[in-house]
Amino acid sequence: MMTTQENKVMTLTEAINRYVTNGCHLSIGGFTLNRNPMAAVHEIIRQEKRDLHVYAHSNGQGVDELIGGGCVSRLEIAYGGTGKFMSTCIRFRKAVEEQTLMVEDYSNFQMTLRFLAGAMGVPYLPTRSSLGTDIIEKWGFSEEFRNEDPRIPNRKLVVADNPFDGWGDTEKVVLVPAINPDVTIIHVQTADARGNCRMEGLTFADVEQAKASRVLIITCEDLVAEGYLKTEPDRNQIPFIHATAVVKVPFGAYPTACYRYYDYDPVYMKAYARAAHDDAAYQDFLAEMVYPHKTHTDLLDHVGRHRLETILAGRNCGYAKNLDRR
Amino acid sequence: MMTTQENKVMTLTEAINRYVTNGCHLSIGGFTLNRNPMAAVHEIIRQEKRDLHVYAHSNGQGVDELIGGGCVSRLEIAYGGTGKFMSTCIRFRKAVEEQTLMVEDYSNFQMTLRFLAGAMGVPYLPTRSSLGTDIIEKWGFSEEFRNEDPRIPNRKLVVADNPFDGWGDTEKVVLVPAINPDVTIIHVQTADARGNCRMEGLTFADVEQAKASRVLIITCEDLVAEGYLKTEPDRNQIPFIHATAVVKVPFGAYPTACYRYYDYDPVYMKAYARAAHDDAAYQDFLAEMVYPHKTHTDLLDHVGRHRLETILAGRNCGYAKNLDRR
Amino acid sequence: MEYTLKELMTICAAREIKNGDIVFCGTGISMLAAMAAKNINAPDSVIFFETGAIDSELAHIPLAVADSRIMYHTSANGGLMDAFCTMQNPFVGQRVVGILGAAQIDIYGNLNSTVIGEYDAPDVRFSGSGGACDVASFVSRSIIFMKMEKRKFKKKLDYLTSPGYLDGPDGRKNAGLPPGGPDKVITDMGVMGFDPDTKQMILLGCFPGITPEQILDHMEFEIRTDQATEVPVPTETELTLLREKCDPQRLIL
Amino acid sequence: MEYTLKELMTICAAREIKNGDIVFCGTGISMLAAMAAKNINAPDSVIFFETGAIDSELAHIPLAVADSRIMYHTSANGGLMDAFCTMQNPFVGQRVVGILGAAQIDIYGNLNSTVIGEYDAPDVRFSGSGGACDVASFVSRSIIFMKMEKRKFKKKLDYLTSPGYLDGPDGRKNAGLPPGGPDKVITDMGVMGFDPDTKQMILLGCFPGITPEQILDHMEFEIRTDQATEVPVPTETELTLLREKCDPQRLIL
Repeated sequence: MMTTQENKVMTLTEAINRYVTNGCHLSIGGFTLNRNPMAAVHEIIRQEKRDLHVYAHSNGQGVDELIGGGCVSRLEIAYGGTGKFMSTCIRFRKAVEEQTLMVEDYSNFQMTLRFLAGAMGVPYLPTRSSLGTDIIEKWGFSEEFRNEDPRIPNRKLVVADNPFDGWGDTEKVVLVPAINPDVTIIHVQTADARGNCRMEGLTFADVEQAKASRVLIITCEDLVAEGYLKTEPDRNQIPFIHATAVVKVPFGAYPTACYRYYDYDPVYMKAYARAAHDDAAYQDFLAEMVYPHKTHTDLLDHVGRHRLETILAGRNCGYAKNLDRR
Repeated sequence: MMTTQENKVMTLTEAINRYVTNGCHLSIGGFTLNRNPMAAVHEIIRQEKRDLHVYAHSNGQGVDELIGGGCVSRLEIAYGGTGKFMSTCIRFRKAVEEQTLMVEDYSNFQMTLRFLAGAMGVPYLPTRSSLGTDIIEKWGFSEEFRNEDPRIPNRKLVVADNPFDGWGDTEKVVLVPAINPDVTIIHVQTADARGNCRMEGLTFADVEQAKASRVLIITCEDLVAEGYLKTEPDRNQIPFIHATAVVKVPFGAYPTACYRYYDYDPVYMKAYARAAHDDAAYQDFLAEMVYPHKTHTDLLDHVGRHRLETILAGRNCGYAKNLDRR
Repeated sequence: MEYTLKELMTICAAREIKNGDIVFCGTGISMLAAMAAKNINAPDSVIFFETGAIDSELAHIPLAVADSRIMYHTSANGGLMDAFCTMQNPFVGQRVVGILGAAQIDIYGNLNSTVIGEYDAPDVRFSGSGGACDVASFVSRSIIFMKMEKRKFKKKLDYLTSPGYLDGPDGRKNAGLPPGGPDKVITDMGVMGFDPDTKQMILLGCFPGITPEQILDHMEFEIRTDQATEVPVPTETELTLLREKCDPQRLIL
Repeated sequence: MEYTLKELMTICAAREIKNGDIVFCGTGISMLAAMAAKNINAPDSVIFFETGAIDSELAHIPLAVADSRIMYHTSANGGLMDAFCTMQNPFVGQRVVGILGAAQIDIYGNLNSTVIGEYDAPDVRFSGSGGACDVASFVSRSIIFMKMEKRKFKKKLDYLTSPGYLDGPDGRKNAGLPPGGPDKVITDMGVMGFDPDTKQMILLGCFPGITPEQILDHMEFEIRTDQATEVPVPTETELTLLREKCDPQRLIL
């Protein structure tokens, strides 16, 4: 069948410059220390984007670096941590305690449902999670603040009676409002130039985040020819109709992991956590690892081939079996 | 890691006999003329199950045969048809016109959302579909009937205001109540003895129907050894925790199609449609194609190897390229 | 070049599809119209099925929206949830064009595909909504195939399955529906549109040899005909591509 | 055989898991307890992560619930929606056991993992709920790991992140939550349960060498201790399997 190809490929510099604007509402893919779009995060920091409103479930490393880079003013979040390396994200914690960051708390399921609601075009979705808790009682954004900003729903959460009289043994539900970010950035294993995506391993909430967003930027390990992904469409999660920009960035999730490609880098993660505790040390970290590198390739050159080789994934198991993670 | 295997494998006769009881609430997988669990449908007809309450989106051939077999008393449905072979399902149409079947209409999205609500444990889900239409206005089951039966929600659909004051440019939504069938039967390409499932091609609403159900019966083309499906878990849609019974039934969707295994059988579909128009001819059809065959294998023997060979799928395209479908 | 009525209707619908449109296809002529658009005038339109397939290659013509032929060489194979969420999605949903058919239509483009007679005791039962009500509820515009008959172009529908403009210009808004609605009605005698102000059906074009009066004779309600022109006949290119690329086996044509 | 406190705590939690249980794992000791149960006493329990992996093989120990090590050799790899819908599912959700940790706990087993101090101006900020509030809301029972400290066993939580029994026997019902709630609290000094009538925490067992009084000294609120016995020490089999099968590199132990 006749088809012409819409090519959405551009450089990361261009994609971030064009679509991530100061004050915009942003979400990033991945979870804690896996498949965060870290090359894009670093580019956002280098381009000194400011005043971002970020929506996160448990996007650990990426969100903490965005906060550390001074890019984030408001954060709706379920969890700030990366597991063993940072049980609580450190720049996040500092920013909240120093009140330089407005934060509002949800649960992981609630944030996922909020992205799904945005993706499916409904104003809210119901759940039974958090009834009776302070997640419902305590709002990070006040009613006045909400009413002044048309881009935030007028209420955090609504507890509603079940109009089907106890159907499903349920008397009450919590309604969680939809999120439609201006921009979502995800990092995937494989994409084509139109923006068809294939992820391997867990998809986290990337699909919901991608489809909820006005603009979708995809960074990928492998950029494949038109038609390649169509030979096994059962394995593709995001069709191109949702995509805005496609950028090939090998190791684009580094220092977080990318299943079947590479593992997280414990050396980076530990150095990061050490630096993050101290403002001066953190500036040194940025000065070494982020600012001087024009592109992600430069950062990878700085890290060096030897360290990258230690994290290369076994093609069968999908991670680096012999990686020293102590 | 140590693991013992829970074996859920049984015969189709046993699975239907044990789990599909008279009066039970049933849903079947597939869509119009694809991947309907037809072997199970025929077994239900042979075992003369009666008074079933069936939930269907567009499960064409399977639902029409269940109705034709005299098994169904109540039907909640979005679409009764199989495409070119029956633009409206014929036994369904006759039963509704003769008022031997109670029917209540929804849209395909609404039925899908109802199964999803059941699977995710919420009493309802919202959509904007059907506002202003008779799908909301006209109920197939009266209020009295609903109030007498605790297994049916007290209302068909509820139109509700958006409590987030116009969030998502939405003033009103339609709430669709959850479905939790007693039994769901699906036919998949591959399963293991614990009930892990892999479907190929479109999944329709099988995943939602499976997870919404108290009992899940899986019929499969290939029953594979424990571990086989775990080597490529990205391709599995239903983990075993939802499964009750697993039955190996090659050609188990016949005469409907099963992607990458076989196509629909136009000879059967046309003969069926011809017979379905006339009560006597339909009894002849049942007497030839359903009742005399103790098992699905007997039916396949009756159809004959030659006809089955005409519908065998090309392994690349997934259907029978040269099938005469005129 | 000679052509059949079905070919003319298919090509009339195909001409309404633009590059970038995501085309929701039903079975039969609706699917053929989408295939024709992609092969003739809108190669960058995207064929899309409620069953969960998007951008199907359609090397062979499917006979139902669940036909395995729609699963081959797609951008992604999903399920009903994926498909309907795409239609209701605030960004891509606006690019979806629905192609629908029905048993009855009224002056506001509302459709009946459920029953003739009382809902509880129908004279005739049809297939029901399927995804038609959903697509008519969500998407920015739809194209409707209808056969011209008095009992089909009705003053009042026996059952309103799929929303058009409901009862007029504010009908959808009052009911809570998103904007959008029917755009064209392609019949076996001509093509109708909808007045942008009243949202009532108007005659836009007659097929060669057909007069507006003949069309009105086949309708229970009256529509404006003063903008009607003659529908251009299919070109040789259109017909050749339709016959050779879309339905060489004549399964639908 | 000698053992560390962490080993004892891990084994105490593992003993609570039965065949057929679907075990929701967090990071660290909670994951290790699930692995220990599967290797020691409940081979037919199912390890399950909020990130969407079910029945992971865990050939190597993961350091986070999104670690690629949980994606290998699972029954199905999905995403967060799949995982949380499984927990809220009316049938399989009842088989899920949550293993949780927190910064603070109260007498009804409610948990705080969000802030110390005011929510708007906290003294200490923690990671937040993650999936903990969800699992505590949905599942039939949960096991909680806590360090015994007065500032952790609080009369009143600074922030109620994850529901236990809320304010008593009818707390969950009144709030609209499904039945269920915390089952055990595993600390570094002993094990608590909850009184079936009052839903208040009670002491069930002290670790060897620890007295109920010592435990009460580490709590801001008082609990009943009359049912407390001594917790059986880990057996050689338990310890060997834990060390050799679950965490040979001592990444968590």
